[in-house]
Amino acid sequence: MKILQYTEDHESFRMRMRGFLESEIMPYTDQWEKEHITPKWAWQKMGQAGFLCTAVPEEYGGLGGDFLYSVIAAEEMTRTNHTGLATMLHSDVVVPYIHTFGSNGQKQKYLPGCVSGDIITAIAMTEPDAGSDLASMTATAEQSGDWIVLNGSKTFISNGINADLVIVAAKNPAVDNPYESVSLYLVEAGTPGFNRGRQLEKMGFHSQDTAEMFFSNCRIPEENRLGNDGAGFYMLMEKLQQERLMTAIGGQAAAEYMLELTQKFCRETTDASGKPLSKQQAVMFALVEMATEVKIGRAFLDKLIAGHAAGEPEIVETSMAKYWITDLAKRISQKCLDLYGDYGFTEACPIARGFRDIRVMSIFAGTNEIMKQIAGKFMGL
Amino acid sequence: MKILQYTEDHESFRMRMRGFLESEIMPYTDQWEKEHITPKWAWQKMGQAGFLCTAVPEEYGGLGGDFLYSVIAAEEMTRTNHTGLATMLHSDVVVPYIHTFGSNGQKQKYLPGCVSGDIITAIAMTEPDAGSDLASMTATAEQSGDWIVLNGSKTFISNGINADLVIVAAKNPAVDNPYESVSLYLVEAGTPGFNRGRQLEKMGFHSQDTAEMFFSNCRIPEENRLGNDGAGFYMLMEKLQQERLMTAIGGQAAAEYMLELTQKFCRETTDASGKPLSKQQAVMFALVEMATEVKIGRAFLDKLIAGHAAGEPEIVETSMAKYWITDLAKRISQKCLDLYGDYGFTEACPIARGFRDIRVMSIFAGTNEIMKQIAGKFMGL
Amino acid sequence: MEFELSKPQKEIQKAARDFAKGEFDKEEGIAFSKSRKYPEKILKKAAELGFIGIHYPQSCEGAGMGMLENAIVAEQFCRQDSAMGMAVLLSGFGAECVFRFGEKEIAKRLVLPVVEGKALSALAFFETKMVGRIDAVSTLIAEDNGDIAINGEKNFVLNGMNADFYVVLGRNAEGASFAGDRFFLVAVESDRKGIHLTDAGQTIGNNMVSFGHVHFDNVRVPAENLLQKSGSGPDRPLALVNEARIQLSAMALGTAQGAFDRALDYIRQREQFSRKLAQFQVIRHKIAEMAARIEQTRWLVYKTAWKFDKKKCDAGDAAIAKLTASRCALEVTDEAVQLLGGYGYMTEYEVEHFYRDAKTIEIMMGSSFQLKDAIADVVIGKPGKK
Amino acid sequence: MEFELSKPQKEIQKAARDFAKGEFDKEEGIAFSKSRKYPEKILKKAAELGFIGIHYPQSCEGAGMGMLENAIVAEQFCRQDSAMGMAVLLSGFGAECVFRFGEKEIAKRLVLPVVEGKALSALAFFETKMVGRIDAVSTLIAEDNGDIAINGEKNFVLNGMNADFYVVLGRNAEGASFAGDRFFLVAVESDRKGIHLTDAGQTIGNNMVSFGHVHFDNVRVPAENLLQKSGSGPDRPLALVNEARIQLSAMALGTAQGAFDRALDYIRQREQFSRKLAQFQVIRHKIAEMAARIEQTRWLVYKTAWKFDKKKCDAGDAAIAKLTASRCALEVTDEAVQLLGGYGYMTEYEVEHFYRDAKTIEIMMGSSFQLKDAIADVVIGKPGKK
Repeated sequence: MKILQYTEDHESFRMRMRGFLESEIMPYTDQWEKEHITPKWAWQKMGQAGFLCTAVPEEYGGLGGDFLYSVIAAEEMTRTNHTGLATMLHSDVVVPYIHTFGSNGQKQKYLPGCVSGDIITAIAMTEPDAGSDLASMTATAEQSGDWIVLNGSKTFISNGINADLVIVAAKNPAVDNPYESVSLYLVEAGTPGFNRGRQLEKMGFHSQDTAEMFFSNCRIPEENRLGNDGAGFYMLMEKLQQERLMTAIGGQAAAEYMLELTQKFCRETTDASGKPLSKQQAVMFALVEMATEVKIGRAFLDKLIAGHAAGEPEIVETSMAKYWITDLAKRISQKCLDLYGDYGFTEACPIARGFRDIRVMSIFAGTNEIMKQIAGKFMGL
Repeated sequence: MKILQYTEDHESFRMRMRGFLESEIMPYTDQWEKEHITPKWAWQKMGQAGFLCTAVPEEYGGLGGDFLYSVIAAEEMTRTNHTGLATMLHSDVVVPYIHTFGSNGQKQKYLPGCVSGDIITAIAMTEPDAGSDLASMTATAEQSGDWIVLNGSKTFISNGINADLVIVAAKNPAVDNPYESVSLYLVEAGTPGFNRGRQLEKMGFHSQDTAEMFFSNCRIPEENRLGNDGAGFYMLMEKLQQERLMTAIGGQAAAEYMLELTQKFCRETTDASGKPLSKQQAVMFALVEMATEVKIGRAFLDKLIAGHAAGEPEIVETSMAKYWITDLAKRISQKCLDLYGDYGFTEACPIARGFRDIRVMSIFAGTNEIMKQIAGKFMGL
Repeated sequence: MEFELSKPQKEIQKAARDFAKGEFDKEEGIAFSKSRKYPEKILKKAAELGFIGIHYPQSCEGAGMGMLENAIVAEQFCRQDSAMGMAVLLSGFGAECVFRFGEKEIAKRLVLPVVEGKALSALAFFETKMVGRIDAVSTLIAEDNGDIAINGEKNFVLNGMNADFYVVLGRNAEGASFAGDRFFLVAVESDRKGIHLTDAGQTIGNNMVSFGHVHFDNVRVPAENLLQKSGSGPDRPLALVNEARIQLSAMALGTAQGAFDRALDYIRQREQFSRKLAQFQVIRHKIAEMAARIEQTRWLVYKTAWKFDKKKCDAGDAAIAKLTASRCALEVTDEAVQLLGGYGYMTEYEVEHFYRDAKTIEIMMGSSFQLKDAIADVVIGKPGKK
Repeated sequence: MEFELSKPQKEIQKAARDFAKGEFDKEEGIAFSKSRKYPEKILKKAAELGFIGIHYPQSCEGAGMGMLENAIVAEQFCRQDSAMGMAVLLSGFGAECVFRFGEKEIAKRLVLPVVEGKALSALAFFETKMVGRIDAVSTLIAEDNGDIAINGEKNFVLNGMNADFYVVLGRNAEGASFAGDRFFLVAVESDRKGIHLTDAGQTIGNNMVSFGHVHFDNVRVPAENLLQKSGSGPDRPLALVNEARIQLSAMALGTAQGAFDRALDYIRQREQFSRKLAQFQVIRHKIAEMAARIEQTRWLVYKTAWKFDKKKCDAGDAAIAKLTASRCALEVTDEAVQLLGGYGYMTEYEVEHFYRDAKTIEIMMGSSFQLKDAIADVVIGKPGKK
């Protein structure tokens, strides 16, 4: 019994994308990991092949696909075992802000480039002293005639170096209520006063250009405000749902992929007596236990995906899925490594990168502690 | 988004049954727990009200209901927080053997009584020295003219004292292959040579009359063989699937019920400063974490139920569900108790009985280790 | 460092093990638990051999040894039978307060019968609303014409229904003559007028020990029963809570070991699929996990008891010991039940009550929530202080 | 029992802590790890102060102290910087074999440079196919005209790419002149002819230490390099594995403590929602869990090292120590990363490499599967024996 009803079109999209990634992207990922950046041509190639922003309507060049296309794209990207080409963030987290809240002009100006991969996007929300606590944001946006002047710094911005267009959250200092003072702004690369800081060195996500951003009297035209003045907090709250769901999807796909690789390894590797590792009872049980948790996570997630696709957002369950599944993926990464013996110690082992990359999923898009807090609040506890 | 589609008829059945149990059954359960037995009138009352054997066709007096009725009956019985009236075992584990494998004569003779509650059933499979290992069964069934002579002992038989009709698994000593030597036999209470041993003292399940059974030159007519001669092993294998699924359903319902009670307690109980316990952050997180695992288990289980109802049995996933969900229920029973403080120490706390009763679910219907072994085998590990 | 018991400690260990093996009868234990009866004879015998109050001062006829020796005894007793061990050892739960804080006279009068195994004591500390906050105590203790008057209700008191005396925690009544510090401990004999008992009923484990609510309705005792004339801040009553937690951690260790012993025995005997259970890798790994769990707990418990004897044990140490040991006990007993399969669930095979007893230890004197609060208060500092 | 370090041990502890604090530079450490460079200068300084080979016999210019002292040093070094600490302490991984089993002469010749911080040693024990089974070793060691000839391949050797000598485990070639026991250990200087190295590449942690495959293509060494003339059963090589596991458990303990220190610091500084993180109950409880975890691990590690020094440590003890300590390290470092949030993932805040290093300790010298097999072999007896 399947919870999600994928059509033949979906399946052929998945197969096309998988083939494309295997031939056009995966040969380069090791290099990008070393270079700590992913080249723009890769984004453009993805866009030209039709794998970016599947949800954007056809009038802007997109596929106009349903949510299952976004799910497929996210799952297939996970199987490339690298994070630099953060197309899920671009296609299904950042661009939807423009698509949902943008004016006609903004949509016409930016969406075609987002779809083609000529415009890489990022969202700048987190600040050095304000992680999950949006209310303590300090970046400011002040009106000055027809212009907005941005000041402040942002950190942990994925696609931070590559981004051509950044959605920046900033506060109007004249408004006291923190929930009514935040607005979102579209800032293009090259705007004077917008500077990128150093690329951050981190545990993993090496091909991903996470960076700091600084805004110093950065002037943008007022028409670059996204959505209503002061509505930023609510726009973020709305879109964070999908971001968290996408994170859970990425975590689930990663867990499934790592387990698939590890099962294969344990079936194919024999011990001194010629017996496959997978036939050692303790190894078999470990694989069964992991497979069980992965399948359980998948059932819960598919149910949520179906609800999300049908326009039934579930705040409590989305928060639960984000925390439980990203923690699951982390546990799977830790436990799979043990089955490889000393080989698991090396970066040559395919799980090694997952071990380092996945660790951040419990932290970003709202830490898992914040997820529990949100779930508790909305459960009325 | 809901995985299972309950109809209005289902829902009204559930409400009727819940109301019936609250007024007719629950007032007596404490007494049955003390007496370590459940009276036969309770079975008859259940039967007369139409809550036994919902899957038995109307021609035998049953409801002829689909599998969701069985699910509802199992879930509602769980909410009575006692185990003596083991109707799930009777209705959805034992009686299906008769219904599926019985001859017309057997069905006409026994099914109406099973539905009405006049015949309480049990299945005698486990032996003192053969738990999950059916191949090492030692009870024998020897042909003697038109009679079968049973010898051997069985243990851990639920409904052991109350049972009016027992399905006994025994081996033909003339057949070497253990998988072809087992047959099932219908043995009525009062048959000479069929004796019940002492009722077993145990951690919980106090109102449940688990007992030993002894067969000593117990002669039954050959027509009491259930299904084909020598097909016992395969009949057991087939029906164990539903038994395991029903166990998972019971475990899931128990986890949900305990958590529901505990959430209520934590909302309604205040600490010294007048703050509800549920508003203490650590308590809130504990409740959220439990709720998450319970919801995740539910999604996985509902998917399996839907598959089972549609005739798509999933051996691997059923084994996984049995082990994961019964372990979950156990963890929930342990963790919920902590939230009650010293009150959780007493039998007056509604979770206390669950703590003792649920512990056996990880053991019966095939231990959770056997479940992992089966899953591993069928995964090809 | 020296990780070996001293010779006298080893002798105590052996004596305790031999006593428990020789005197604790399985069937009798099951019967006691079933009928919620206190094992008085065993207590007396244990007392005669000096196991009760081994850590009490010689002035109270104790052996003048330490918490470590007491822990060694508790481990061996509970290893043999967790319910019997707990019942015997909890007889002195409360007596410590008397000799630590009381005048010599009352200490002798009340503690001596405990050491002789003729009396049970009870810590009447907690009230339902306290939930780990000792400052929320509402029982009032007041001076009244030279006597002490007690009013209030203590909930879920171990030995509550059959203790010979209670050590009651209270605060000074408003307007009462003694001023200043807020917390008082007073010993109250159970035959005083105005004491009413309510049975808290059957418990999930620790079934030989009674559990009840004790109501004090203007109960009067002489001034000498006040264990500290001047009262104190919360530190002293908390010190007793810490002491009790260390004792519980030793009982938990023994409970884990006892279940482990039985599981190991069982898997060596039992065959499935034509092989001994001990031959299956997964079973072997479970035993390995249990052994590792017990081993890490043992040294922590001993260390904590040792630190207590050196007067270096703080609330964090005691809470860590109880958190670790009771969790170990629950996990190991749980796994033991599982390893025994259907038999693990049967009364006759004992591990089922080790599991239930372990859970009671986990809850008693603060479950994990209160313990982690206590640990954090020491490691981080109390919340509110920035 | 005595749960306090002796005065000399306390001095060693303080000296190790001071040294690590003074000499380990965070930025330098990050740079070393990034470029997979060995911290030679730090090693030399540590050696000058006597931290290397503290447990080696005085005949090899060691301090003649015990494994417990070595564990104290390892804990403090890894607490300051898990990667640096591991690199420095793993320099002697292999040297133990030489002085425990070799003749005096070779012991002096090979071990002395290690003690002086001028040489690295390596245990070349494992082969990919062995998977925890020492009897599956396929490297051959044979006598050949008075010399010893080695043929085979050792995989995933720590210090493999830059060791000055290897201690190679092999078995006697069929038809070789020395008969009898099956296992031989031979010291092989890395400049011998016929040694080929293959880099195993970047590792997930422990990044200052090289990791490689060492191929022995008819490598010849003089007979004195054979560490035991007569070979042995598997017990001797396994004893070295046990010794290594105890050392790793001490490194794991320090790694956990170091991540804990940083997390505690962070939650005291960092504000969210206008309160310090240290004020949130859930954060406090995480800290409490971490503290409890470390505390139970510390005494187990010390106990095991102490038992080793008393020659009472068996394979089960060593495996329990490594299983417990490495799991503690992974859990505590994992939680530290989580507590630091986004910063926890950043190189600059260090805990991220503590997490990675902890995972390498968990895998090295047997992951949980092998360890549990080893524990069960001691507790239950080897499988196969009924």
